[in-house]
Amino acid sequence: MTPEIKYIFDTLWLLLSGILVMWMAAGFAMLEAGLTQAKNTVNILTKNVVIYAAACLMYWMIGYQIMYTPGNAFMSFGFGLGGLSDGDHSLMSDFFFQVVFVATAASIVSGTVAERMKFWPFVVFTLLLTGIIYPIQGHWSWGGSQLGGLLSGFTDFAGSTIVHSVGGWAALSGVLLLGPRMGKYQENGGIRPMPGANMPLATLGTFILWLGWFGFNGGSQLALGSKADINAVGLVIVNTNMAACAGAITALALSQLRYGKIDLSMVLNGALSGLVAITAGPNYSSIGVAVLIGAIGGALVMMAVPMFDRLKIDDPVGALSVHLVNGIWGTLAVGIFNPEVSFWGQVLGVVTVGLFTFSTSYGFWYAIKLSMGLRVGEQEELDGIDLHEFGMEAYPAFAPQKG
Amino acid sequence: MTPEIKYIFDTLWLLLSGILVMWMAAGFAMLEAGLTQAKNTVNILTKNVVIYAAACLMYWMIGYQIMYTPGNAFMSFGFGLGGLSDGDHSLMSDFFFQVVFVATAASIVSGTVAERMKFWPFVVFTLLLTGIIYPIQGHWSWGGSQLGGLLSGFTDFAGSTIVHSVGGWAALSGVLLLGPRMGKYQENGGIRPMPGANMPLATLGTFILWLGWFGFNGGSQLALGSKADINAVGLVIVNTNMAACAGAITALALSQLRYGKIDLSMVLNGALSGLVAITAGPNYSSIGVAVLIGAIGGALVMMAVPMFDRLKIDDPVGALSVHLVNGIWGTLAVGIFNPEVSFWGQVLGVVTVGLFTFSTSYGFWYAIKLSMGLRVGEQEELDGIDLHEFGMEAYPAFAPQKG
Amino acid sequence: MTPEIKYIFDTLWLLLSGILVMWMAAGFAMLEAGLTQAKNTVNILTKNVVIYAAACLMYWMIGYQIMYTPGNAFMSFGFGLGGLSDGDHSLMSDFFFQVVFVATAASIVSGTVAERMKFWPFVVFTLLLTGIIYPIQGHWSWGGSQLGGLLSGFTDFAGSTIVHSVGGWAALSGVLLLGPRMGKYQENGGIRPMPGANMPLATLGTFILWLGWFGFNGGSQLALGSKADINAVGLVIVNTNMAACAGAITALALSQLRYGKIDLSMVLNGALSGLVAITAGPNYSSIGVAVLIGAIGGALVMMAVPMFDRLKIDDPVGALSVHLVNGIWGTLAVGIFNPEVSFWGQVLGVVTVGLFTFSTSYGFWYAIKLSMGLRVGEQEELDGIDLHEFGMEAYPAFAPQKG
Amino acid sequence: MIKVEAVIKPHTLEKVRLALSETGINGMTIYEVRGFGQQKGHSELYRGAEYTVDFLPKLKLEMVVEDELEDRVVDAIAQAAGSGKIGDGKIFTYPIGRARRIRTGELNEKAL
Amino acid sequence: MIKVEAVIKPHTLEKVRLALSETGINGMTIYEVRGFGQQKGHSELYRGAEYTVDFLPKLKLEMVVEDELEDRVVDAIAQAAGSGKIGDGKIFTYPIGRARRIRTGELNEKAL
Amino acid sequence: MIKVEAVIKPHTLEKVRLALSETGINGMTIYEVRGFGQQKGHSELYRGAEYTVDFLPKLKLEMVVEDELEDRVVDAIAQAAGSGKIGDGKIFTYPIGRARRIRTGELNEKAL
Ligand SMILES: Nc1ncnc2c1ncn2[C@@H]1O[C@H](COP(=O)(O)OP(=O)(O)O)[C@@H](O)[C@H]1O
Ligand SMILES: Nc1ncnc2c1ncn2[C@@H]1O[C@H](COP(=O)(O)OP(=O)(O)O)[C@@H](O)[C@H]1O
Ligand SMILES: Nc1ncnc2c1ncn2[C@@H]1O[C@H](COP(=O)(O)OP(=O)(O)O)[C@@H](O)[C@H]1O
Repeated sequence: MTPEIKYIFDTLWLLLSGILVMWMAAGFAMLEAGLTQAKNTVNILTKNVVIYAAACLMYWMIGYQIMYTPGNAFMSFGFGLGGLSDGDHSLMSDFFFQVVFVATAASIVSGTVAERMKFWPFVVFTLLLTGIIYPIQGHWSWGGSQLGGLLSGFTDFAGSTIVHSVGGWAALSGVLLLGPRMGKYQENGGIRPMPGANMPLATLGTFILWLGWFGFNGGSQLALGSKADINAVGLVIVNTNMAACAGAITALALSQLRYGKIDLSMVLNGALSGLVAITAGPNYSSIGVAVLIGAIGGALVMMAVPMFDRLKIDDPVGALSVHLVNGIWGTLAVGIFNPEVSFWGQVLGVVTVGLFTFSTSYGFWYAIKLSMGLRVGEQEELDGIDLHEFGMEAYPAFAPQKG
Repeated sequence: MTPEIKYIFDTLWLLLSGILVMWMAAGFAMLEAGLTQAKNTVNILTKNVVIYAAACLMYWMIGYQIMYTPGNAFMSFGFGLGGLSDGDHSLMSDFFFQVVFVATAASIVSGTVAERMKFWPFVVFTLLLTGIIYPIQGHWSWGGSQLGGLLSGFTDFAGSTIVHSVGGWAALSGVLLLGPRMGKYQENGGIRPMPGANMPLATLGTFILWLGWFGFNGGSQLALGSKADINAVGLVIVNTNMAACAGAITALALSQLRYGKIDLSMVLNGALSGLVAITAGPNYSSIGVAVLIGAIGGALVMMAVPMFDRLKIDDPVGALSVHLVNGIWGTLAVGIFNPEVSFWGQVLGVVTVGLFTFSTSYGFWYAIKLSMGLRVGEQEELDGIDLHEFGMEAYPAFAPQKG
Repeated sequence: MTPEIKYIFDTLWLLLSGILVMWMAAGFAMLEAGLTQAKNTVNILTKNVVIYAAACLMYWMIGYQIMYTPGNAFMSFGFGLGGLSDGDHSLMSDFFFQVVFVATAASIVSGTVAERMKFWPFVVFTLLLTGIIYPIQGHWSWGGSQLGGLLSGFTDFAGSTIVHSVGGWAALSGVLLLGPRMGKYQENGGIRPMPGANMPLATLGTFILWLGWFGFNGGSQLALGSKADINAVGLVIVNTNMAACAGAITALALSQLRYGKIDLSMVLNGALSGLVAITAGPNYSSIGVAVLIGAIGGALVMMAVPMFDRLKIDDPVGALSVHLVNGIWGTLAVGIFNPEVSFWGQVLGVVTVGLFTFSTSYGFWYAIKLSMGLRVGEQEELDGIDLHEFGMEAYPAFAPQKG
Repeated sequence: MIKVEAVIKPHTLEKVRLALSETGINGMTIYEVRGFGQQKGHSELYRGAEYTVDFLPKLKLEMVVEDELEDRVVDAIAQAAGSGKIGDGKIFTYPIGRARRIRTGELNEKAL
Repeated sequence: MIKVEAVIKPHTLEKVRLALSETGINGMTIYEVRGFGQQKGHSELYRGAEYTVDFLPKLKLEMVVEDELEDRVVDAIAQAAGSGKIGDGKIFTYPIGRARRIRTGELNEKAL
Repeated sequence: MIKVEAVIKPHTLEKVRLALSETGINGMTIYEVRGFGQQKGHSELYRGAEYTVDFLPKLKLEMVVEDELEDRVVDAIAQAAGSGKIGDGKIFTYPIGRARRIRTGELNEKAL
């Protein structure tokens, strides 16, 4: 095994994994478009294309430097993209694999605030999240600063906390300032369901995310060019897959047992919950533990969805239940099941990252609310955002009448 | 070429191929949802997610051990998943590549029994198929037992028989006990077509399957780390692609010639037929032979679909015509075109596997019918299964009225 | 690095890239089906499956020999597919990577002539384009003949000209003979928009194309097995991605600034424009230049779409604006930004290939028009092509009444 | 002339159409509707929240017929669409002032 | 009997249905329509060409009621669907000759 | 007041709307329907089984107009929707008892 061969293997793996993670952008778009009402679908599709594009540009311009150049414990601002190689593997492949992760966090926010947030304020927040918030906290863990040692006991293999719960905290802070969709929570305490307009799209989106996750987790090994590395990658992929299976089946069973009917949207959320939960540590455990972690993820989402509704936190696609709740669970699970990791180190990581993300996000959301406003007008919301901001229908039944 | 490099190449190829095969689950879901009626779409989507998840869990718990640990000629039950490496490549990558195959067989069954089978009995059969039936017959061929020598002359590169016709036999035995959809076959002998609700989804599903098949067949070389191996993989991928092309074009031409109109659903089935037919032997022949095998596959599906209808075997998505008929054709084609393979050895394999799968499946279906019942009630079928078992519509036109 | 290892790396990269490019066929199908009217969707889906299948078969039988066997300066006709290896990499992997490119050019044509061209004449043109026109001009550049030295100063990394503008010229010549859709351009000068029937499909198609483009451009490095090669591949993939991001964001901003509303269909076209524009040279520039090239691509598409409408050239999906205009732009951009490439050499390439493709395509279209006719009847167009040529609806609301 | 409007269960359409073809009517117009009546909606479930869908999918049929045909048409629909189960639907009729065939300009009975 | 037809804005359906449930009506049929009226369409944008969509999404409600109920039903709909904004919709009523419940054969008032 | 109902071929909508805009009508409601009549359905093909689709896509237009406008409106529709080909559609009219604009409560002619 010459260094060049190892270099090629490692770089190839980052590129292939990055390609798979990029594909997750399509998955988020389809999932969100499927689980929301048809009158807002164009808004949702546009948001998801723009999230990915804007996240890549911001992370290139600012984020990557903040996260990965040598700097102080809190953040950094060198220039990170000179040359093509960083010794061990292609610098571009490293940037590519990092950049596609960023959009994931923003996509999570998109789902939670769907159907009532104005387009441009959302884009502004996306720029702040992907250019500043995400990279700063990423600098602490994956960037290696450990926040001056505070997070030295914290480990998060592929980002249960660093990506998923960060997206979740940002979404939670936004939704608290935004409020629920009109009519969602009724005066008599009733909850009005607003079923998704297109379940095949939601299912397709889930499968796309599942597929992309093999790159998300598998690529996070960051290397392939040794027997140990590729054995680890194999384990990561199998554990990722089995945790998703367990999450889906658990949600299926609980939905039948508890409601007497099967709720497809919960089965999809269950699979995704298993994926989020295993993300912090797919690399150390046996398959059985992965199945257990995924199954608990599936159970948690079944509890979290009605819980958020009781709290009148309106999350149209269940992103908080999937990414925030299970991002936390998955990170803590590493502290429970991996003997080499301290549970309290994990707790400290979850809390530190959570506090930082929630508070800065809240501040940014608040500033945006004051300056641009967050919410579309009542009439816009009733008629659907597509009509007012986009002037376009997702599934037009009648052709337009004249030019 | 050091052993470690070869190990990495081979393992990488199994992982990448496995990822492509996993994606086929989405293809089956979209194809089946596209070719059936909208009132059953949620049922179909749920089934397809659950098939994949349940198949992975069952094969991990039982199937892999039955199929691949050393045992007797008929089956085995060792423990197959200790450690990470099995010498030549990562054990996990092997398990991953095997496990994603299993769901394929069950997906085939799903299409044939669609629109009238109850959800839970289907799930039970899926568990039996993926945990017991599939692994036992897989043990004879890919597991190496040769059923005590009986199948020593039988060769099936990527599973025309072992995966596709097994799915087909299981489907056939089920549909015989289940019967056709209400109103499909009329008293006067007429056949009522029940067009698919969403042709773009069906087309997308076909493209997904086509893509995934590069992993299905390409990965079945099981190695990449030598010039001979990667040359073989290249040939397999080209032949796979060209057979699909030939199948699609043949179905297109025959549909125009015979009916004077072009039937997209048959063109899609034609492409899939080419894929199934080439699966038993994409590795030995020239492109021309692959094109011929695929073209015959496309012609066979054009004959098989009306034939099953004449036999009053109601197969909403044409799974029997695609997977059973062409699974057999593809296996026999190896005996015809590959001089090193005996035709009668192929026949013996087809018959043995067919008899075993059909009879055990029939027994299981029968037991399920007696215990749980197979078929939804008349009213459920008329209204659509989604309404009764799922309480959810795939494309809801009206928002619900109250919480 | 032994030659065998390099051989494996290079071959693997061609195969993986080819698989990604094949997936673009699904992207074109979804994009075109999403951006056109529901009454023609079955036609469009069928065309896209058949384009891919027919292109593969024609290129195998004729095209590959014309393009890649040694011959004279204009074309060639040896036999190119003997054996499995061509020394440096697997011959089959080379063929596979080439063959999937061909379908792309034909898919471009499909979008432009959608909603009013008869099915079979379109298929005939596809055969001519993929079997003759594309390979002849490809022989000059990628085939190495340089048209007897005339094109020695012309460089086109992955096909802004050779694939995309060739598709565009062929489409343009066809649409000039075909004319706009009925009612599109009104007597009073008004332009009647005919909105796409399914924006989620259009968005999915764009994401699929974006994903596939990593193979389209990345694979065009044609090698992976050295540090220099894989560094180049990394750069290519990052530049490809960033140009698409810039194109999307530019179209988004211009659409908001110019119209006060956001037009999702233009954002999607913007992303694709960035991809087409960077295709001629993703391998030499810094990320900043790629972003600039993509952004100009996004701006060009915003000007080109209304321009073609003013010229009464009716292009339902914007394929001319995306592939022809930006194919030219991207090729010229290499002459501007790459100091090693002469601008006038690029102009000469664009003009030569353009003249040849436009004139031969025009001739073929003309002959087809005289012999078979190009356009469906008025009634067919009003009712939708699906009804008359296919007898099938894409989204049937009513089940058929009797067998 | 009389306009007959019927709301029926979707899957009975074929039987109704067959029955109508024997009454001598020449045309009809149908569309998908949602109905609310004695047939109580079912409860559905979405993301853990149960709710009732009060509007069930029905088909509406409209046909304008000569006065003499009214009874026959109503009977034919009623028989073919009737299963005796709740939610079978309703038939309403009322007089129409004028009918005109667009193609020919024919009026009233001749236009049907 | 009187047939009441109302064209309303889609999002008011729930309120209307609630209001109607207090008037004593037992059934109704609804479907999606597009309306054109004083509420001018909005301009939409597609690929750089602006155009007006003159037809806006509305819901149409139909219910046949006993004569005495007409006023109460019309008032209930009007109040629940009214926002005072242009495009709220219209209510039309006209007499019906006959009603029949398919399931039981009951006629007229008994069939409603 | 008179209610005019027309069933037309979908692609003639624009012409009809233009023609109607010159008659002085202020509003209308349209929806997609399927029609069955003298225009025989076409045979379609699905998976090797041929069948006839008897119901063809049509649009239905409804507008309530003042009595005096009835003839003009019917003529305008008939002319604009007429191609002389079978299946052009039908126009039916009948009197309406009451009209009410939800927004203002205006009644009858004023509500149209
Ligand atoms: N008063 C009414 N006006 C208009 N449509 C009605 C009325 N009552 C019932 N319908 C329609 O008839 C359908 C069936 O009525 P329902 O009361 O549920 O059962 P049944 O027909 O057995 O009496 C309803 O779903 C609705 O579409
Ligand atoms: N004359 C009419 N006949 C039938 N439907 C009408 C008529 N006028 C209006 N409508 C329907 O009522 C809806 C609302 O009418 P519109 O004039 O826009 O506002 P408003 O109800 O405030 O007067 C229209 O969209 C249309 O569906
Ligand atoms: N008696 C009728 N009652 C209601 N609608 C009718 C009637 N006859 C025809 N229609 C509608 O008018 C449409 C056109 O009628 P058809 O008989 O096919 O051709 P034409 O209009 O040329 O006479 C039909 O598709 C149907 O929707």
